[in-house]
Amino acid sequence: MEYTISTIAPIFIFPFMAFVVNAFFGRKLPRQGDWLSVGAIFASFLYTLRIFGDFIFNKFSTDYYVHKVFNWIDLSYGDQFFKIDLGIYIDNMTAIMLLMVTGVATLIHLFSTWYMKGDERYGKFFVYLSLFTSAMLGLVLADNLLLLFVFWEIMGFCSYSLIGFYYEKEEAGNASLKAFMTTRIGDVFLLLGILGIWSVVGNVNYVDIYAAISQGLFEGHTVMGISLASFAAFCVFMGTVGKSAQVPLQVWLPDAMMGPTPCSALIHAATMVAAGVYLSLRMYPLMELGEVTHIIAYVGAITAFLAATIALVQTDIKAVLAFSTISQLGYMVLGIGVGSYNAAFMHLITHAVFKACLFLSAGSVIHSTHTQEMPEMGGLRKKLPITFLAMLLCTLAIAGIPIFSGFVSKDRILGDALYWGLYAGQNKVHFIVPMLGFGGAFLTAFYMFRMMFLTFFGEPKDKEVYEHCHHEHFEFNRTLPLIILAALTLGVFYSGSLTGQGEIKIFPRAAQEWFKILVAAPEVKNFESYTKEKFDFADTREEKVWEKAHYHHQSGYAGVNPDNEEGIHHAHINGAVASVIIAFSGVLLAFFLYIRRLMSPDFFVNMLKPLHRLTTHRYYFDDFYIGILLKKGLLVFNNALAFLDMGIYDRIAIDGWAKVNNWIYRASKWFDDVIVDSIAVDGTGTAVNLFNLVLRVLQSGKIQFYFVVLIVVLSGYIWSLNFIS
Amino acid sequence: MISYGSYLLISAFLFVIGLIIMMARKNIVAILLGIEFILNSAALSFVTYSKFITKNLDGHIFALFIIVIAAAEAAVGLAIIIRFFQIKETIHIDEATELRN
Amino acid sequence: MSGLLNWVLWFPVIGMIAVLCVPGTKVQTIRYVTLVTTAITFLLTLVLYASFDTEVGGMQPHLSFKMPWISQFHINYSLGIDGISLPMIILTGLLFLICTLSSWTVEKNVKAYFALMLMLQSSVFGVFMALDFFLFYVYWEVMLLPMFFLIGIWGGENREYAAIKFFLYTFFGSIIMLVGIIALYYATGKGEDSFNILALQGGQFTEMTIHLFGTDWSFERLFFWAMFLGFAIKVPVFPFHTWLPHAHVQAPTAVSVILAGVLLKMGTYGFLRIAFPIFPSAAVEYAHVLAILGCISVIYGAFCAMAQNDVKKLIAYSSVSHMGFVMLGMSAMTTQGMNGAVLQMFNHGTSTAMMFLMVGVLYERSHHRWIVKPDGTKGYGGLYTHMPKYSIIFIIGMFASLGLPGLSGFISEALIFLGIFNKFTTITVIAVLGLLVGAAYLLWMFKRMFFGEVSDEVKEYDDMNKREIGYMIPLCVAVIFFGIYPMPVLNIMRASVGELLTLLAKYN
Amino acid sequence: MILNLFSNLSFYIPEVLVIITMCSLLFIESSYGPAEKERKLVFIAATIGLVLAFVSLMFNLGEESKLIFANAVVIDKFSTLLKMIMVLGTLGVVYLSKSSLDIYRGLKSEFLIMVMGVLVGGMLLASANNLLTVYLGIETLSILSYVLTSFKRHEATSTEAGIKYALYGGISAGVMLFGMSHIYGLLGTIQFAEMLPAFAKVQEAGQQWLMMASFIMFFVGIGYKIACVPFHMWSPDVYQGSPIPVTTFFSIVPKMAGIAVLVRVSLLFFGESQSAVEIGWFGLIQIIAALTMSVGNISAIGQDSMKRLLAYSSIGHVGMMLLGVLTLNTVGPKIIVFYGINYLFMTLVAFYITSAVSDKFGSDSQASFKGLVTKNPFMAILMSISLFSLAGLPPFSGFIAKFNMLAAVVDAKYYGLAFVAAVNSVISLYYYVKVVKVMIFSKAEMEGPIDTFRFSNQALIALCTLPVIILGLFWDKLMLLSEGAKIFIQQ
Repeated sequence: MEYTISTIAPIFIFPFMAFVVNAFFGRKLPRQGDWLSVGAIFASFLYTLRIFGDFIFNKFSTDYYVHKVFNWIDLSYGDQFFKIDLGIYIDNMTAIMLLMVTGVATLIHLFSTWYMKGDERYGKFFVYLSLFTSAMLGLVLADNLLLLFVFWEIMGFCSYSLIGFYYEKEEAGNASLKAFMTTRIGDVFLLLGILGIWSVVGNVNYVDIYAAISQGLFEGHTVMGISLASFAAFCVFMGTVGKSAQVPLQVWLPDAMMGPTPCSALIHAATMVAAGVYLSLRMYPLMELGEVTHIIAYVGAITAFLAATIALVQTDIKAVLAFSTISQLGYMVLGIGVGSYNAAFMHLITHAVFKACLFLSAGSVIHSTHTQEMPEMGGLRKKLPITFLAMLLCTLAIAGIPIFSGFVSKDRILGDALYWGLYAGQNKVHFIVPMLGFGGAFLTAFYMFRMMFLTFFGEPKDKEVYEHCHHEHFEFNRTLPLIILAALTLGVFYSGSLTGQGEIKIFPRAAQEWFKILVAAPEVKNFESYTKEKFDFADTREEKVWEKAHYHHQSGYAGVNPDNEEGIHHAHINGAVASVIIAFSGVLLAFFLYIRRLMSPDFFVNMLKPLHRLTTHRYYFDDFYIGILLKKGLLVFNNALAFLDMGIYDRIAIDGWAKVNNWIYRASKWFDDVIVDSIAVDGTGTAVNLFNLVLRVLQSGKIQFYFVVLIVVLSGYIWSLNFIS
Repeated sequence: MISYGSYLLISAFLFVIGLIIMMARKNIVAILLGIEFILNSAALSFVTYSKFITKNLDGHIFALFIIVIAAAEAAVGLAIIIRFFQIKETIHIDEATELRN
Repeated sequence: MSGLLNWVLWFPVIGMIAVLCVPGTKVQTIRYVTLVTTAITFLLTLVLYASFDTEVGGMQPHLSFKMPWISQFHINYSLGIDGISLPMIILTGLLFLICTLSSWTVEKNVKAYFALMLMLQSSVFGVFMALDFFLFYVYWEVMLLPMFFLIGIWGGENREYAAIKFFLYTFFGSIIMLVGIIALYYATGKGEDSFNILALQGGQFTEMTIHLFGTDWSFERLFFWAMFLGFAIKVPVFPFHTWLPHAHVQAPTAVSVILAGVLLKMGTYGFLRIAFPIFPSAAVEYAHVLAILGCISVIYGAFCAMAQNDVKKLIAYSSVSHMGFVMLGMSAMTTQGMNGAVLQMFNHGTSTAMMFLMVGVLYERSHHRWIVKPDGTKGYGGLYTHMPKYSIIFIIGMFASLGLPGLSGFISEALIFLGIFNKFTTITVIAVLGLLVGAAYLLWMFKRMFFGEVSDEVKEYDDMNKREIGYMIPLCVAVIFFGIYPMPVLNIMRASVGELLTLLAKYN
Repeated sequence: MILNLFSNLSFYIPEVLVIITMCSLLFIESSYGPAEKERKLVFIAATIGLVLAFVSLMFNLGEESKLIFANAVVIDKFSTLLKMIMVLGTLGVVYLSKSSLDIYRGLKSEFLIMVMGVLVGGMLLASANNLLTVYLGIETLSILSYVLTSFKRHEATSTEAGIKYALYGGISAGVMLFGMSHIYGLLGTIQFAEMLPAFAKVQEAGQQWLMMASFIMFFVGIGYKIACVPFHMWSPDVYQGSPIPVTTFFSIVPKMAGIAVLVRVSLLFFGESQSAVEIGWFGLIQIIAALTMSVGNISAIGQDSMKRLLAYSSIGHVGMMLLGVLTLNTVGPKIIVFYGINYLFMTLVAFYITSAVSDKFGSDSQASFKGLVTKNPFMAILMSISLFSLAGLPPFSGFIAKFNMLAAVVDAKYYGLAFVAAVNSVISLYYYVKVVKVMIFSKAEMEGPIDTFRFSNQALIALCTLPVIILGLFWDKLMLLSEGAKIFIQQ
C-alpha cells in the first residue's frame, strides 16, 4: 500500500482540527462540541487501524518503515546551508504506539463525555483533550527529535492546562506549575541533547542519527570534557526522566491528580508519560553508544521501588494509582536500561491499557462516591459491579498475575533484568537492580490489592458515602470504555504464550509473538550503507518516500551479550517463577491484612516507623525541592540578586555617576565654603593662610582667594615648563 | 650707569608687592592700589626694555597707554567702590561674599 | 518605487502635523487622525513587503533612495532596506497601529501624546532605514526626545527619574558611538563614502592602528567597543540594563510596548548593520565576549525577573533575558544562529508587546500592578475565573514568551541554540537554563495572579472589551502563525543575513 | 602717512559705524527729558547702527585680507565672521534689554551706549595684530563691562559683582601686561608679524623658558576674558550679579573676542613649527580645555539659579571651543566660527526665556520655571529645544556644532579629549534635562500666566529658535561660510 501524506497526516490532523474548531466555536456547537473531539479521535483510530493492519497483515514480520519529509525551515543562501526538515516516520513501533494512543484516547474521550457532564467548563475540557491527543500523535509520528520536542512541549502545556483545570483552587495552580516546571527541567536537558546530536549529525532525524551512530560520527566529539555521545544520551534520557516522572523528577506526577480524572488517565496512560519512555526507546542506540544504560537501569529500578513503597501508604485512590504509574514507568525505564527493549515497549503498551482502565474505573468510583479517600469507601462492589470487575482485571494485570498482560511484559523485563544483573558477566553489585525490581513487583501486587480491598470489599466504612452512591447500570459512555479496556488486559492479545516463554501450539509462532517480532531495537549496524551525503537533503522541497527495510529482526536483548542464549533462558525461567511467586504472595498479604484482618496494618506501621514516615512524606522530595531548593535557595537568591541589581548596582554604579558629579560639585563648594571661608579665616594652613601668616594679616576674603588661585596656577604652569623644555 | 637688570628687578618687586597687596589687604581701595602697582611694574619693564634692549619706541608708547588706561580703570573701580560703600557702608572686601554657589 | 521608503518614513510626520492642526479639545478627532495615519503607514510597510525581493542579499536596489544632504562632508540622505531591517519596519508599523488603539484611553493631553507617538514612529523608521551614518545617528538621537517626553509626562509615579535615566543612559552610549562615527569618517580619508554605512562595511579597518596614550591600538578593536557601548546600552546587555526596568515600569502602556517591541531591537539592529559588518574581524574576535554577556543577560534577567512583585518590572527583566538570546544568536555567527537572532528580534517584538499590552489592560482596571502587594496580600487572584478572554490571550502571550513550541518564541530560540552550540558549548549549556527560569517566573506569576478564588477587588473588573480584543488579535495571529510557519519572516532575512555571514566568515 | 591711515579707515567702517552709533546714542539720549522713559529712538538708532555695521561687515567678507593702521589691526575673514557674531549677539541683547525689567527703565539707553563700547572693544580684540591692540581691546571690553555688571546700582549683589569683576580684571590685566612686557623685551617688538622671525633667536639664546612663561602670563589675560578654568572663578558670581541682558551679553561677545585673540596668537606663534614651545602651549590648552568643560558642566549641576546655570554652561561651551584651538592647523578657525554661530542662537533663546520668566516671578530659580508648559506651551517647547541644542542633541544646531568640534578633535587624534568632551556632553544633558523636567513634568507652583511673554517677544524668540532647528538640519551653507574663516598670516 502506498502511503502518502493524505493517508497518514489525518491521524494527527483530525484531533488537531477538532481542537481548533472547538477552541473557537466550541460554545456555539451542540453539546459544546464534544462529539467533534470524540469523533475526530475515533477517525484517527480508524486511520491508525488501517496502518496497523497493514503492518500486521501485509508486511508481517518484515521490518518496515515509511518516511516522508517536507521542508520546514530553509535558511540556505549561497554556500551556507541550513535546513530543518520535518517529516513523518512510521515503523512498526510507531504503528503500535499510534494504535495504542488513538485507541486508549478514544475510550478516554468517550468516558469523559460521561464523567465531565455538567461541568461548567465541559467544552474547554475537550479542547484540551483534543490538543493533548493530537500532540501525542504528532510526537509519535515525528521523524526527528526537534519535531518530537515541539509536541513534547505542547503536551507539557496541555498537562499544565489540564492539571490546572480547576483553576479556582489554589492547589491546582501549584500542581500545574509544579508539573510544568519539573518536566521543563527534563525538557531543557532534552533540548541540550538535541543540540548535541545536531552538532554532530547536522540534523536530528532518527534515520540520520542511527546512520551517524553506525558510522561512528560521534567519536572524538567532546562536550565540556565528556564524550558528546554520553552527554547527548544523558540529556535525552533526562528528558525521559522529566516526562516519565523518574527519580528525581517524579514529584510532579502525584500532584497532577488535581486535574479531572479522565485527564489523569490520559496523562498516565496514553500520552504524557508514555512519550518519555517512547523517546528513550527511539534513542536506544544513542543510549548504548553513550554508555548511560547503567544509569538508566538504576534510575528505573529505584523509581520502581521507591514509588511502590510510597504507594503503600496512600489513602487517596488516585494517589495510589499515581504512584503505581511512577513505579510502572520505572519498570519500563529499567527495561530500557537492561536492554530489554522489546519488553519495555510492550510494558508501555500493556500499562497504557490497564492504567487507563484503572483510572477510568477510579473516576467512575469517585464520580459515584464524591470522595477520593479509600478509608471512606468499602463494599462498593455491589453498587458498582462493572467498575469493580474492570478494575479487578486491571489490578490483576498490574500485579503481574499470569495470563494478564502485565505479567507478560513485566515478567520479561524482570527476566532480562535478572539476566543483566546476574548472568551477563557484570559486577555482581548490579544484582541490586533486579532485586529492586522484584521487590517493587511484590509491593505492587500488595498495594494494588490493598486498594481493591479497601474500595470494593468489606463493609462500607462511611455509610453516607455508600448510600449516596448510585447503582451502576450499563451506560454507553461510562461502562463501554471500561469493558473494552478491561478485556484488553488479557495477555493473549500481546503474546501467545501466557508466560511469555512457552508457546501454545494452536497459533503459529509468528502470530503469537507478533509483538516480539515487530518490535526490535534499531540495529544501527544496518545503516552502514548510508553515507553522510545522502542525508544532506539537498532537494527535499518535494516529498520523498523511502520504503526500505532497515531493521533486521533481532531478539529483544540489544543490551549485553545477546549470544548467551542459555543464560537468557535460564534467567527467564527463574525470573518467571520468581515473579509469579512474588505476585501471589503480595496479593495474599493484602488479602490477609485487609480481608481476613489477620493482622492490623498498623503493626507494620509501628514496626517500621521511620520508614513509614519516609514514605508518607514521599521521601521528602517535595519538601526538599520546594522548601529548601526553591524557597530557601532560589527565591532568596533571586531576591538578593534583584536587590543587588536595583538596590546596589543601579544605585551605585549607574546613578552613582550622577552622585559623583554632585560630589565633585559639593566638594568644590565645600572647598569654597569651608576651606576658604572657615579654615582660612580661622587661621589654619591653606595657601591663602600662608600669605596671611607671613604678612601678619589675619584675614582673607573670597575674591582674594580667586587671586590666590590665579597666582598659584600661574606659578604652577610656569614651574611646569621646566619639565617640558 | 645703572644696568637694566636693576630696573627689571624693581619692576619685578613692584609686581610681587602688587600681588601681595591684592591678596592680603582687606580694604578694597588698597586692592585697587595693588592693581596700580602691578600695572606700573609692567609699564616700568616696558620702558626698560625699550630703552636698553629693543631700542625702539614701542615700549614707551605702551607705557603711555598703560598709564592712561590704568587711570580709566581706577576711575571706574572707584566709582563702583563708592556704590558699594553707599550700600554696605563699608569697603571691607569680606563683605563682598553674597554671590556664591 | 524608490519614493516608497520616503512615504513610510514621512507619513507619520504628515500625520503628526495633522494632529497638531486639530484643536486640542477635539480628542476623538485626534485619535482617529492618528489611527488613520498609523493604519496607512502599516499598509505602506506591507507594500514594502510586497515589493521586496527575497533573493537579493544586500540593499533592495529598487527601494533605495539617495540624495545629497551636507555635501562638504559627503553626508547623504540615503535610505534603503534589506532583509534585516524590513521585519523590524513591519513590526514597527504594526506595533504603532496597535499602540494607537491601546492608547485610546489616554486622557491627559491627548494631542501632544499622539503627536509625540507619531514623531517617535518616524524616527524609529529612520533608524531602520538610514544608510548614512550621520542620518542614522540623527534618527537614533531624535528618537530619544519623544521617548523622554512620553515617559516623563504620561508615566507613573517615578516617571521623571525613569525618563531622565533612560535619556542620559542612552545618550551616553550614543555619544561614544558618535566618537566612533567621527573616527570612521577620518579613517576613510573623508572621502565620498565616509558616512556611507554600506561602503564602510567589509573590514577595511582591520590593519589600521591609532596611537593613543603612548601605544598603538588597533583601530578596529577600539572602535568596535565604542560602537558596542552605544548599541549594548540600547539592547540592553548586562551590565548596562538597569535603565530598562525603570523606564518600563514608569512608561505608559503603549510606550512600554514600543520600547520593548521596537526600540530594544535598534540596539541589536545596530550590531547587525554597523558593528559587525564594519568591524568584522573585531566582531569575530570578540564574539565570545558578546556571547558571555548575552548569556549573563539571559540568566541574570531571568533570575531578577523571578524576584519581582511588579508585573511590568518582571516583564521588563524578561526583556533583558530575551534580548540576551539575540546577543547569543548574533555571537554565534552561524547561519542558524544569526537568522535565529533576527527572528528572535521580531518574535520578541510581538510576544513582549502582547505581554505589556495585557498588563496595560489589567492596569486600566486595577490601577496597580502588584503580584503581591507591598503589604503582603495578593494583588490579584482568580483572574482566570473572572476574566476568561483576558486569560486566554494572556496565556498565548505568556507561552509565546517562554518559548513554547508552536508559538513564535520557540523557533527563534531553538535556531539560536542550534547555531551557538558548536561554537560556545559551555555558554549554551548555561544559557539553556534561561529557558527554564524563564518558564518559572512567568508561570509563577501566572499562578499567583490567575489561579485561586476570585478576590473582591477582581470582581469589579470587566473582561476585555471589543477594542482591546481587536488589537490583541493581530498579535495573537502573528505569534501563532510564525510559531507554526516562520518561513515568511525567515525568507525575508535569509539572503541579507547570508551576506553578512559571508562577510564575517572571511575572518572566522 | 596720515593719509594712508585714513585710507585704511575704509576697511574699518564697521567699527567706525558702531562708534558713531555710540556717540549718536549719547546725543539722542540727552535729547530726551527725564520724564520720557520710553526713548524709542534710542533703540531704533542702535538697531540701525548695528544692522549697518553688520551689512558693512558682510561687505568686508568679500574683501581680501588686509593689515591696516600700521599693521596694528588685521582684517581677515575670521575676524570679520567673529565680529558678525558679536554684532548679532549685541543686536539680540539690545532687544532683550528693551523688554527686560532687570535693567531699570531709566538706564536702558545708557546700557545701550555701554554695550556699544564693549562691542567696539570686542571688535578691536578680534582683529588685534599687536600686543598693544590686544591690551587696548581687552581693557575696552573690561572697563565698560565693570560698569555694566554693577548696573543694578541699588542692589548689593550687582555692585559686589562689579567689584569682583573689576578687581579680577585688574589683576589679570596686570599679569598679562607683565607678561607682554617680557615678550616685548625678548622679541624686540610688539607687532605679531615681526615677532615670528625673532622666535628663532630666542630659542638659540636658550630663553624659551622665559618666553614661555611670559606667554603664559599673557594667556592669563585672555583666559580671564573667556572665563576658562582656572581663571573662571569670577564669572559665575559676575553673571549672577549682573542683570540678565548683561549676562547674556557677557556670555557671547567677550567670549568670542577672547577666543578670537587666543586663536590668532596660537596660530601665529605655535601653529607651524613643531618646537618644544608648541607642545607646551598646546599641552596647556589641552589641560585647560578639559578642565574648563568638566568644571563648567559639573558645577552647573547643582545650580538653582538659571542665570548661574547658564553661566556655568557657557564655561562648558568655552571649553568645547578651546578644543577648536587645538586643531588650528587643520580646521580650527572654521570650527570655532561655526560653533560660535550656533552657540549664539541657542544662548540667546535660553536667556530670552529666562529673562521673561524671572521678570515675571522676580526670581530666576528653577522653581519659577515649574509647569511652564501649562502656562505657555510654545515657550516651553522653544526653551526645551534650545536646552537640548545646548546639550548637543540632534537635530538641533548644538549637535552639529558639537559634532564638528568632535570631528576636528578626533581628526587631530586627541582621542582622550574627545572622550572627555563626550562624557561632558552627557553631564551637560543631565542638568539641561533637569530644567526641561521642571518645565514640562512638574506642576506649576507660581500662579498666573507669564505676561512678560508678549507677542513681539515670542515672535523674536521663535525667530531666534528657527536657526537652531534649521542650522541643525541644513548646515552645509553655514559650513561653506565658516570655511572662509581663514586667519591672515603676514609673511
